[in-house]
Amino acid sequence: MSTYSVFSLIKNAFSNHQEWDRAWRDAAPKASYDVIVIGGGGHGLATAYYLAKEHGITNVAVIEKGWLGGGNTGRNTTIIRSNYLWDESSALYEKSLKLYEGLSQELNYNIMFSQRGVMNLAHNLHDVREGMRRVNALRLNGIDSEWMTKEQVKEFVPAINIDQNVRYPIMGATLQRRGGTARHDAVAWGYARAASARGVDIIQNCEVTGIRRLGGRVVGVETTKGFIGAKKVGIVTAGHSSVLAAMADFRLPVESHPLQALVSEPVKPILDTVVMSNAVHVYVSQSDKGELVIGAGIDAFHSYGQRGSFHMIEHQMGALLELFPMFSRLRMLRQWGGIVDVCPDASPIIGKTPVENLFINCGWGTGGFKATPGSGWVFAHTIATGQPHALNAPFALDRFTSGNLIDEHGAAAVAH
Amino acid sequence: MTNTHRTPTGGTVDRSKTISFTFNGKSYQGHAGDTLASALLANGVHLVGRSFKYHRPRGILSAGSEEPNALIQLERGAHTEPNLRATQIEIYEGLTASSQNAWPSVEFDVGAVNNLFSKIFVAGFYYKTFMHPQSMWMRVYEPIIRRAAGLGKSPQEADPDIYDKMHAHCEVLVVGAGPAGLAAALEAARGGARVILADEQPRFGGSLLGSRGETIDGMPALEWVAKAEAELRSHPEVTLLPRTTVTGYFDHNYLVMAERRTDHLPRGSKPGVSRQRLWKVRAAQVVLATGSHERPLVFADNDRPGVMLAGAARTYVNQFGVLPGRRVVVFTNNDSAYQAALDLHDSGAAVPAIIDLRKSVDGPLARKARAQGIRIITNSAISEVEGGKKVRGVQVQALAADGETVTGPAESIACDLIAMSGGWNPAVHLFSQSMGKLRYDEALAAFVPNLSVQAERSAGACKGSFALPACLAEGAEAGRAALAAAGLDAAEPARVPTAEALEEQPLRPLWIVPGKKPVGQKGKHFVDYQNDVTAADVLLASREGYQSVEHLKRYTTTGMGTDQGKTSNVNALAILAKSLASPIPQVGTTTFRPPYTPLTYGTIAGRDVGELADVARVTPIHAWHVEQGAVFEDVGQWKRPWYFPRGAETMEEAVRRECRAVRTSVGVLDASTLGKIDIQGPDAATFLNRMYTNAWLKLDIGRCRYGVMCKEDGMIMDDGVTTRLGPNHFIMTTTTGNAAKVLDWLEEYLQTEWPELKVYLTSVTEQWSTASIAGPKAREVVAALAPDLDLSAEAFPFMSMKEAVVAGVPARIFRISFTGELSYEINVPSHQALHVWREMMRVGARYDITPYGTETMHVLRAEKGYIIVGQETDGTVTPFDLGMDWIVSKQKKDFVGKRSYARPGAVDDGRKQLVGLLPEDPAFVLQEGAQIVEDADNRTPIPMLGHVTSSYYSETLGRSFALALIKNGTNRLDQAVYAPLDGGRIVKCTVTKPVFFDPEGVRLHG
Amino acid sequence: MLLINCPWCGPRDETEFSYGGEAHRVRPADPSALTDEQWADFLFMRTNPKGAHKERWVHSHGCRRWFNVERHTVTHQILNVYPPASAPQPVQDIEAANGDAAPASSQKGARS
Amino acid sequence: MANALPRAGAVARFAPAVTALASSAGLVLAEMVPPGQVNLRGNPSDPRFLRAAGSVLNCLLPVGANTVQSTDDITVLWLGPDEWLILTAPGGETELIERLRAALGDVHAAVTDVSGNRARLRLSGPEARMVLAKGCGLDLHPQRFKAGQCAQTTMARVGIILHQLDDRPTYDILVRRSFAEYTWMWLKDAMAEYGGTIAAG
Repeated sequence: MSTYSVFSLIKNAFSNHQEWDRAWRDAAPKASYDVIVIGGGGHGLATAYYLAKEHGITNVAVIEKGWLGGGNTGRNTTIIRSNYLWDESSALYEKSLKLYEGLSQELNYNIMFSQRGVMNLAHNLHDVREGMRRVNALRLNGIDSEWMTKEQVKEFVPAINIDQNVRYPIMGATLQRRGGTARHDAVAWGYARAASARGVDIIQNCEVTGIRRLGGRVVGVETTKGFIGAKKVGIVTAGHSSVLAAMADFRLPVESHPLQALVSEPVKPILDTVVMSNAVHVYVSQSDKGELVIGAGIDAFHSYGQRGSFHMIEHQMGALLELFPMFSRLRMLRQWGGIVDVCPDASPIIGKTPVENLFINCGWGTGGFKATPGSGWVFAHTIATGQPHALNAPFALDRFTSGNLIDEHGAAAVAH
Repeated sequence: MTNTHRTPTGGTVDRSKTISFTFNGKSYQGHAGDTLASALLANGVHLVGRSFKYHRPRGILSAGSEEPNALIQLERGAHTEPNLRATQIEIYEGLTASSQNAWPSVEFDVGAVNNLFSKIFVAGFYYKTFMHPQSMWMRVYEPIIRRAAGLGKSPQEADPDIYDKMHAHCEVLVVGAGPAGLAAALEAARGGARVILADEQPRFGGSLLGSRGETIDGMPALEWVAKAEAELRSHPEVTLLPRTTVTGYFDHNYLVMAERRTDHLPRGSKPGVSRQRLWKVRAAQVVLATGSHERPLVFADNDRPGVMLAGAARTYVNQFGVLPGRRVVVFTNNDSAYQAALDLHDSGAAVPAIIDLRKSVDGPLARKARAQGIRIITNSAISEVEGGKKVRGVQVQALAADGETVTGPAESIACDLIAMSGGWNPAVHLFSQSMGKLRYDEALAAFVPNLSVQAERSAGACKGSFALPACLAEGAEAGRAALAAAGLDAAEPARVPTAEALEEQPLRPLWIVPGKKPVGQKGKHFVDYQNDVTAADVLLASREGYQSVEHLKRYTTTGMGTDQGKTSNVNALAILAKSLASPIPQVGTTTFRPPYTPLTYGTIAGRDVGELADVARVTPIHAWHVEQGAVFEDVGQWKRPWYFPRGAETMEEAVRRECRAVRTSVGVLDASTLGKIDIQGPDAATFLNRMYTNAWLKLDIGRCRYGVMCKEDGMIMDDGVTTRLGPNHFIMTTTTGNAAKVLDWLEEYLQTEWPELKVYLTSVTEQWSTASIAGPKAREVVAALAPDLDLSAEAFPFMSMKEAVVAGVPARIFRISFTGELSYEINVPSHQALHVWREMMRVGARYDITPYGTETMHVLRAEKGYIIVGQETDGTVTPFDLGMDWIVSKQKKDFVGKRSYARPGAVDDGRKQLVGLLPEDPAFVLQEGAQIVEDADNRTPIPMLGHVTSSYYSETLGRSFALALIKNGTNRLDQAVYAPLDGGRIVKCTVTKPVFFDPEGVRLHG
Repeated sequence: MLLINCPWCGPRDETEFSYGGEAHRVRPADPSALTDEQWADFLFMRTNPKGAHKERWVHSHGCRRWFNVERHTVTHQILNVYPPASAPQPVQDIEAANGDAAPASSQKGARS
Repeated sequence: MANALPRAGAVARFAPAVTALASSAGLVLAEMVPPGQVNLRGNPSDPRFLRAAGSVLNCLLPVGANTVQSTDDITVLWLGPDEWLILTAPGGETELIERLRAALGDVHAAVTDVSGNRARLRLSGPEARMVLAKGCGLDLHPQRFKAGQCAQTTMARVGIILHQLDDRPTYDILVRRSFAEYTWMWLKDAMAEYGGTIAAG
């Protein structure tokens, strides 16, 4: 794998860029692997990368039914933060955030991680109370977090409206300065390239149609390219987790819902912070390309259709203009939907399944992108050792039986 | 000198009306009916913008909504708007526009230095660099990228215009008022259907507006259009919507349209009228007649100002009477551009040559051109464009046999316009949005509709039928079929408008037109103009493995501009397919997502802004609260008085005064917002017994009981007092925020789990307005209001209810308390509540009756250790955690939530319990949300025990106090814990029981 | 915006309804008899199919009745709508429904 | 306990409630003095229930979806398959409730005074349909929704009962009292482009 740098760019310019390698090898499936990762999104690719890097397991295939990063990895609003309420969650997301902080250099692929700050607005006393609770919890967990008065909010985000004579005035906000955004596709591509360089086979356009078991153990997967044997299999197919689980004859506490997002036409820099509001239900940031990237809540109904209803967008725009009246004349350029797996406690499931050597990583709901490196890191550990890492042990499937849920509903009332 | 390029006659602009406008600080004139693009071209202005990445000079490519280049910042100040297409802006008197992405000017743009580094700035270059040192990304590289990106500028002020919305229903929605759309609308209208005909242009006619010489039903095409429009207007059930873009096609035939109502008028000239209107249409049937977009040819430096789509050139001369060039070279791979050549020639432009990629041409159009003396150079290509900020000429060379290179000597031909055509793409965007499946048509070299999913049909050019007779026939057929599918009978036989067919010869798709040097070496073959994506970029992406269409788009950004790739998608896809040596349909197609053209946020929000942004629910007493100067708190959608400051009182002072009044005399709270549910039926008690955690079968009539409702997971969802009004009749109260949720919850169980229970629920939240009178003097006030009522503790004990006439109004009085004081909640019908309230204040004046708000309520209830759902609970708290074991029945076999208490997680040692906290400093009020730890230690991370849920200064206690949920809290009584606050202060607190005032409840029962 | 045909009120926009998840899950008659696993299965486990899905909706802003919908979770096409057997059934024949309930002479009929 | 005290309108802060609309050509909005309102629940397939209700109301219960039955004294709106809203003169609800309860006896039914629950806004005039269409997704075309029909639906974020009174058209919009001010402001705003006015008290 040739190294990416400004020097390699200049060098290649002289040969009219004819000499660049493929970013990753497009592999044909082998007869069997030590580990098959089903799902070539960010989480799956990160899992394969860390299996190779942290655990020396390189006889690994990532099987993707479409194109890499074509699921939620390429459909989210790219927000990264670790300001979760409960200790278990903040530890997991903080691991992820820390991995993000050096990821461009580690992968030698610029994922454009931009720590421009994530701000959560408070519009009523309840919001203020919850914000304070979170700021204090994060701070005592050693994670950066601070409270801002409405005047500080205005100073940090000059475009925002802090007029108190509006329907939902801004009373303050929490801020995580280390939060921000990254280029979502680049995360998938960067992991794919780095995993491929370590020997991982990346197999696109290959759909898993069955999970073959023998005596309660997984032995491989049936695919549109034939049977592929495996000692261990990890399912990382956000949006379709229940479909894969059904192939192995178990059910999940997961429902698939549409989550919509949209971008504006690009404009010159006007918003340097990620601004989120649970109360009015919208979140917005401006990409490096100049587009305002905007999201809101999930549609209520189940869907695998990658699209939702227009009234969600209407509501979202009302909320946006409540915060930023000056954006009224900007225009929606593109709108799309993803499919998110939602767990009853709005926390993920990472661990074993009822089938031996079959592992699952799902249920990230609306928060999967920010977790990509951490999720891959702990899932690789779980697959490699057969046991969860301390960071993901609380997120096992059996918490739904014991009742030890990690209820982040308060944390994720708005999707992001 | 103005309108140097206006033809003496022709076009549909109103030459009698001259309109002045300003572009880049210079004044120009145009005519009514001009777009900004046509008016600029009439003035000889081609250079209108700079490209996104390389800052290349750019002109006007198209004449419609597909324009990628001519993006404009329109107006200044509050009315300013970025990224508008000059091809769609109708000019109006005083219009002010400027170029974007250029500094200091579009003529001399410093950013053009980027073009020099374009060898490095290839597709995806930023993924390969700017990584070292790590800190430089945020500090240096990214800010430069951000400043360079973006196009126009956001307004900096609130929008002075208003926007609104309209729902509409119809049997047939026809999208596009070209020949196919008009023919469809006519057939549907004649059958009596409700028809909506929408078109993005100001005038109906579609492609006919830019045509010349065509006839329909024996009359000139535009005459037929006028006649069709007049007939449609005569049908009462037809709605005609010009300037209306159908932007989104959603599930179940729900379509969204944006109507521009005042954009063609001087800004601010129609106060009170919405600028843009969002139509939300539910159509039984849809006819898509959305036309097609011409494709550019991908040749070297095909982006120079003066390179224009041939169809657009034709439109400018025919519709606007503007010659976009005086000496026009036509470059094509199909017949349609010959029409442009002929019309331009006919209007006085010189057409030195038609350069045709096809090996030979001999159709009727070619013969006509030859007859006009126009030279046709076949099997040849433009191998070089001369001129930078404006085309000066072309070099033409013959194609090699395989079409991959040019060969032989180059001929220079001087020209000031290149009118090109690479074929046509049916505008399948809405069809694709409707989830219809596309098919690649080899003959057209384009995608056409194949399988429909929703109730729609395509007709005309958007279906790949470009010839006028076919458009008309398909339109009429589609209109008729839609009519039938909507269940209506056609009244008469179809009347298919007739037109003359012109035979066309097949096109020759040559996705990359070879230049003098190989692609990527000299000259740029642009695929996506707006995002500066070249054929070399597409090939590079493919080489690097970004070979799915979506990878290609995302890696190169082709098709991601404000035009959403209307002109570039198929070219990019075809070049990718070529690089992979795969057939185009195997490589795939891109997904067209809403909106078809960008839609202002204002339009999407409509009137949901300002005071209409959301409902502000108010109680019947609200007017009085406002009179009293109350400060309000948002509780859900409700406006509740938070506190009632007197004079210059601070909130703290007001709350202390209010608390004092309640504890020493009497106060009153507007509790109207509490949810109230009337429950009737023989099984009402049984039902309550299943929904609440405690027992309900034996409650006496006239008695009240507090209840807690949990979800099946055992966590508290709501609480409140329910009263038995009769053997089969109860009235339940809920918290303010959960009123609707609880009613829904109860209905769900009644209807879906226990339909055999005979119970009816009726919401009476707003039937009753509630005044909660509390304090030692409460009895006196109630006595004065209801003189006939026996208020003695024996006759009217705590937790009971009486009906009585209060201030002349029949009322229900509940002796219940949330403050710990003697308290009566008087419920009267809402329409007489304000009268009763005023009477109460009048008779209470002698006891200095004091209105209090939610803050005082919170302090008083916390002194008593009463919880607030949503404050002491957060969806993870059981009644046991709150020390409320007493409210969970041990006897009942089942109730909602009971089973979950037997799970391991519910009896875990690590669970938190509600306790009281007394800060060591009695004057210091802890922050709500402060976290509690075991040791006075400032290290982080540090394990946390729990958090402060409520915290106040108590006027009654003369000190601060708090409630908190703490791990193992019940075993920590009298122990010290610590709250490390932001800023380093560590507050020592003593754990207490969560009841601070009158623990025996003497005052309640008094 | 889905168009849902309420069995009682007729076709209405999705925004008038609330979604209630998977249909035909029945609360166990005696939850205490269940193991933790069985209880968790009832509480949380869902089929979540890709394809035809039987689900519950309630016409929150209309008649407030719960009913069942079979809907395709990819195309969103509604395949079937049916009220629970226990619910009052939609009335077709108004006169017959009223029977001899009120004297016909007093009947003024629908009017302004 | 008949109660003759005046009844305050829900939007009294903005305009007084009226008892009737003056006939005028234009588009007009008013709040009507809150009528007596009784919510009735019962099983329409129980003949005893229908008979008892019909005998008191002196009309058939409207059991067809979205229909209304009226006599000189009362209007009965269908709200659902087992729910009706009975409108009567202000103050008339007390006696009506007593009579209904007496007639129903031990039939499983629920009769509830909801006179204070909703405000009654009246919108009348040639453009009334357009005004409603700005916020209400129902198909209000005269062929689809006629005088004498009602529907529970939403308009501009608010749940409403819509009742068309005549072909002018005139509509009653019954809205929860706490939502009435918002609904009023919304309607006034939506009427503005048609020159709508507020009825004089």
